[in-house]
Amino acid sequence: MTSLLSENPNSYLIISVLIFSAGMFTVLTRKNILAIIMGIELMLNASALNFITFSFFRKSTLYSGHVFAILIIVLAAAEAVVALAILLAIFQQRKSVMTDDISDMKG
Amino acid sequence: MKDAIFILVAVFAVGGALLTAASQSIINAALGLLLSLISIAALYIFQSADFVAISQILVYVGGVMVLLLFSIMLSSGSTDFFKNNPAMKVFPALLIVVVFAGLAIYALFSANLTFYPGQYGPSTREIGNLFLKDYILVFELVSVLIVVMLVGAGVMLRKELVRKAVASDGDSKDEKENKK
Amino acid sequence: MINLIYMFVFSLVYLLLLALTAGILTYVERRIAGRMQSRIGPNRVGIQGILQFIADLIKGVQKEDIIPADAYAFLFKIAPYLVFMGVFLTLVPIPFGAYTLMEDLDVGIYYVLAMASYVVIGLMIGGWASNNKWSLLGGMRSAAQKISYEIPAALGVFIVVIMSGSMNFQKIVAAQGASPVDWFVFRNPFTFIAFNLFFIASLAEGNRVPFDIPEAESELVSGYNTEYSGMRFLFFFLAEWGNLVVIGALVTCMFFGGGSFWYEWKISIPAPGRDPIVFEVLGFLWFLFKTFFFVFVIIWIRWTLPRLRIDQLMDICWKYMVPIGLISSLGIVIWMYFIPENSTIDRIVRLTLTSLGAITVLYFKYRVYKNLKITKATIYANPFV
Amino acid sequence: MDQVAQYIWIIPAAPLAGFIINGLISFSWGAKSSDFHKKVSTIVSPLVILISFLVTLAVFIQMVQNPETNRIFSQNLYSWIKTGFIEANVNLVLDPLSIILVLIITGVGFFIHLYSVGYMDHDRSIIRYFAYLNLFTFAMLILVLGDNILLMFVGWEGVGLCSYLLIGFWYQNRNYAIAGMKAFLVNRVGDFAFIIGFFMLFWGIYHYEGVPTIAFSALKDVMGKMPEWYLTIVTLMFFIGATGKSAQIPLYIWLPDAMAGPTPVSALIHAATMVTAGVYMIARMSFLFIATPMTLTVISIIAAGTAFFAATIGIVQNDIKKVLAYSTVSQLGYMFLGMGTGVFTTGIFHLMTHAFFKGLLFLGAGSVILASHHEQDILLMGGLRKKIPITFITFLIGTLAIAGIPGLSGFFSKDEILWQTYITPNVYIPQLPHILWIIGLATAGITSFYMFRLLFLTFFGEFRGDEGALEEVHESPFIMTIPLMVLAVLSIFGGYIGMPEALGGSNHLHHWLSPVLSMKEAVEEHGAGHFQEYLFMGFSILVSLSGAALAYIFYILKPSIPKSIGSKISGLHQLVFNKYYIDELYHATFIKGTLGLRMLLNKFDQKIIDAFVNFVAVIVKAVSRVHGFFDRVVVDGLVNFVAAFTQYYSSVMQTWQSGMLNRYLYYILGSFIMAYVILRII
Repeated sequence: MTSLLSENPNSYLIISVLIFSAGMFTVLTRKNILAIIMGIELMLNASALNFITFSFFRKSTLYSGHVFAILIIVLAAAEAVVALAILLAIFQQRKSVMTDDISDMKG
Repeated sequence: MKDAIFILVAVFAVGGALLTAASQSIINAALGLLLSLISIAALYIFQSADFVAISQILVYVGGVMVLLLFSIMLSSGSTDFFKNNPAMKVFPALLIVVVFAGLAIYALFSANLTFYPGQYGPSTREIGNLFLKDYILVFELVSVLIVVMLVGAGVMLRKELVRKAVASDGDSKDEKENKK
Repeated sequence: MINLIYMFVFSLVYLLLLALTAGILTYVERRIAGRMQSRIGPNRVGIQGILQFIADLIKGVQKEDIIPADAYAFLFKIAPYLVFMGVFLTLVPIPFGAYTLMEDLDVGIYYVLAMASYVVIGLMIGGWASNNKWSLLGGMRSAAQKISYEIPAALGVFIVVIMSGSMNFQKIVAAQGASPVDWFVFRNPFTFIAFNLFFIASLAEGNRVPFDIPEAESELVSGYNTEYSGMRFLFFFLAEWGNLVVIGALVTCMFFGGGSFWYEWKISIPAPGRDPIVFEVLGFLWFLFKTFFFVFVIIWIRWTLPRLRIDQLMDICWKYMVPIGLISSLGIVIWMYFIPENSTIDRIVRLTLTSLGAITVLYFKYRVYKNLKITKATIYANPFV
Repeated sequence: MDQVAQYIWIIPAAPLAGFIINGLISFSWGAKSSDFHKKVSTIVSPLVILISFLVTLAVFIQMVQNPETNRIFSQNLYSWIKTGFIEANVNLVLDPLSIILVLIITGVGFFIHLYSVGYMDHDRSIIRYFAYLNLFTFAMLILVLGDNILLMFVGWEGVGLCSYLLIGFWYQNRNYAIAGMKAFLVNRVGDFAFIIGFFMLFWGIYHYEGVPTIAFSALKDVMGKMPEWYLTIVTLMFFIGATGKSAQIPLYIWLPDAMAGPTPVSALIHAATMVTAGVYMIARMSFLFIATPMTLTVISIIAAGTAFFAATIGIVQNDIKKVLAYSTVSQLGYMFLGMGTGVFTTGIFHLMTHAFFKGLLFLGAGSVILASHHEQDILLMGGLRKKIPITFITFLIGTLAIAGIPGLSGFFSKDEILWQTYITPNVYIPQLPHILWIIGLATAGITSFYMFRLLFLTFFGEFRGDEGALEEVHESPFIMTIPLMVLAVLSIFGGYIGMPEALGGSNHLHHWLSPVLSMKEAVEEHGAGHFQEYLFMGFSILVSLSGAALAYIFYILKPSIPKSIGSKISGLHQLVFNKYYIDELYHATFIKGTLGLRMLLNKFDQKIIDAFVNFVAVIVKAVSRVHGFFDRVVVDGLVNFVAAFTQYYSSVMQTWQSGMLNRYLYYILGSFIMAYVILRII
């Protein structure tokens, strides 16, 4: 293993863990749906970073990791579009985007 | 030198994520996310994944972030910049997140993975080949998904539909009579 | 380390050159506008008013940097830089000559498309942070417009990428040739459509008339930059005119053969006698000529056409350009499958399209001369008054 | 790999294409479909099966030419599931075992499709029918061709679905729809065991053998470390799955009811192909079953029981299709008896010959039913042989074949099973082979008896139906009699490929299959001469002929005997006639049990809760008459009490279902962390 941080896979993986944790924290604590969506995006990105890292450091001729990262990006975009469309539809009806205000389904 | 840039980028990536997690203002959270996303793209470039990096910028910065900003602007009042992203109980979340991160890092170091030094090189052609050979089914399914997503988002925000939903909340009798 | 310093110096040079070019372009635009509206335009500062832009710059720097009281100061400050960064970053992979480029990216065109998104973010943030209804509307319109028109632009690019088999600019230029017959724009009907799609979409992405809805002065005061003043205001304009150069350069690279020099193809100088530096310079000049021709066309369009309404704008994008782009990207694949390069049909089509283009240009020139003769307004054809 | 292997995908793809075409026609036009649509459907459906058949035939010819070591053709279509735990590909395999099944499915299936064109001609849902039939063929082919258990299970469930759809094809009739549901539910019991079995197998492979593969072809080589007790449970689970699909005790009850479907369906699905899926599955996983003598013993016992039991019921049935249905159950018992000996070729051999003659008998029965205008009761038939000669002759051939008359296919396969049963020693119960042999022989006699009874009652004697009905009896159209004739020829000569050496044959089938099946060494070459074998053949011939003779005496010479015997032992007769009251038994235990529980709860509700409510109501009423104020206090108090109680109770649960996304995420993460800690760290 080289001494360079940028050529050590563990540094990328730790960055990924930290970003994932930050995303998780966002989702756990925020009331605003938009912030929750942002947290989800962070988590997705952290996982995509993992894919790329493993693809690069485990077997660099195998580009499947890239394919999965791209799939994550595309699906995240699709997810964001649908989520935001739902959000705007909710906002049009309820004038609020806080999760407290739309918890009608609770027991 | 390379490491210096790497550390800078890493700090931006994690710092952006932390800003997203901790900010009291939704727009600042969005900016943190933007910073984090761009830095992650830079991390991709460090790993010679230029196509993915550019895709990341194109889709996230050009698409998702713009949509997010749109939604922020459409949904929150534009005057209250600094307190429109309230948080709930922070302590249990912090606890669980720290435990999770600790476990993940523990798992990382206890897994005993063997790594090889990465090789640098262009990836676009290989990704294209993979998409059109091994992952063709996934590729087609994703395109179907995107079409469904487009149609779905369009339908969801149709004016009449929203109005109808609002109307049916109150009184559905009128509609039935109208139908007759 | 050396490499890094080299890159830094090089990009500084680029930055200065872009700023200078954009400044000169503001002057050029005003001169051309003057000619088109039967007036003279700036001619006081310097010879023929050539230093007008420096005067404007000084004035802009001197002015107070106003930040509105209810604005979100941080975002308000960074928005112009984001916009400028988005435009400047697109210059990285564009080859002004075989060696005159910052970085030969493997994903060149894709990169250019991606960088445009910074502009969108910048405009939106700027509009929102101003805390002004007009600015907000302008910013959102701009974002909607740019995102929408990115699709036809990307489809045009897609066709070029299919034709050349690469996203690298050097390879795209190399896939074309020096003579007009080899340019992508005249290769076949679909590439011609692609050129139109890309050019029109680029106009829209650059917020140029007839697509300048975001800043529409008459309805939104001035759109997203209403609240800006002084240097920050100038940055928006720097970005706008810098963008003209970028559009011109992109169109030249992708459809008009880039800097491939005519004589390389035409005159057979013996190989040892070829001086690479000479050819590099000639190619660079040839490239700049083409680029500025398109910049002129864009300015010309601006002062000729009226502005579109927002719904017409969206209709043009989604109802016409996107379907046309999709159909022609299907068509190009079929075309390439059935008609191999340099087959008889291919040559006939190329020649026909090239000659049609030439005839159009010549006829247009004839019309201009005729009109000038009839109106006896030859004074407006003279650049120096 | 041979050139021809790359066309294997066509075999399942063609019926799928047929299904899609028919399905689209049916879906788009349905009831409005015109003659043109019908014509398209009736041409396309048999055609696609014919395509499959021809491709299979091409592969078969190639396979025969290849040397023994090179007879496995496989085509990998798609990498389906790929985890560290299991790896499953959509991999189609044609080897000597599966090609026999595929030839039967496509060959017999083609003729049954052809027959259906005539049989279903006047049904208005014929397009839907063909869509289902093609889908069934597709699913069955996937079942047979699949190279791993998961893919096989896809086909397994697919045929179950089609069976359900086709049994309830005339869903307007409530009984038929219920029969379909019954088949589906009973199958579900078996399938559940099957699922448990293969999950256990996956786990076992992962745990003991440490390889992720589940492909049959690869499994054979990696097996070995799994302990026998574990394997026994797995194979028993698989066998329970097989009893569901292949109608063995105790899950056979759906098959007789499945006769509600159109007759060609009974021929194809409930006689020739689907019900033999269990036999095929055991043969496919022979390497597992051979390692578990306990399971084989269980299979033998249950199979012999089923064979005998169903045959006795068959004696007294009066519905032509029901007789054949019980006969099918009985013959399936035979096949499993063959499988239980551990010499799996015998079961496969009988499967093949049974497909021919039982398909023939069902189609013949369909022809009879159509000829006599949807009359199925054999007591109302008789003397039909002159009216429908082709049907009669072919039916006669089928009867002779199933009864085990020498020279026809059934004789060889049945005899082989009996012989192997007798000579294969059992490690647990030494006397078992002899007992099983006696049961098998008795079953053969009974089979012969009831089949000839059916034949005599249907075709001989006087017509017993309504006056004038005989005049309208007419021979079926050409398109229906051709399949009959083809299958009759196959029923006669199909047995010769497995003719034992004792009779001068060379048992091609055994040599053909033995490379792909792991099985006990057949005692074929045991050199003490064939005397014993001849003796046993003699026994079975004798028993078959005596069964036939008995039927002749009972139903031709002295038709009064059956009635007198029936009245003498009326108790037994009633018992058998009502199928040993098994359906009633199931009804009394499982269904009544459930219903009883419901009744109990209902009683509880009525007697105690309602009484309490009524009591409260009465009191309140009485009190309210006394004073309005008091009334309000009591009623409101009660209501408030209930509300408060509910509120208190729900407040406990409410904290869990808060409607807040964050909380839910807490649960997810908390459980994740706990699971990780438990699994990895502790």
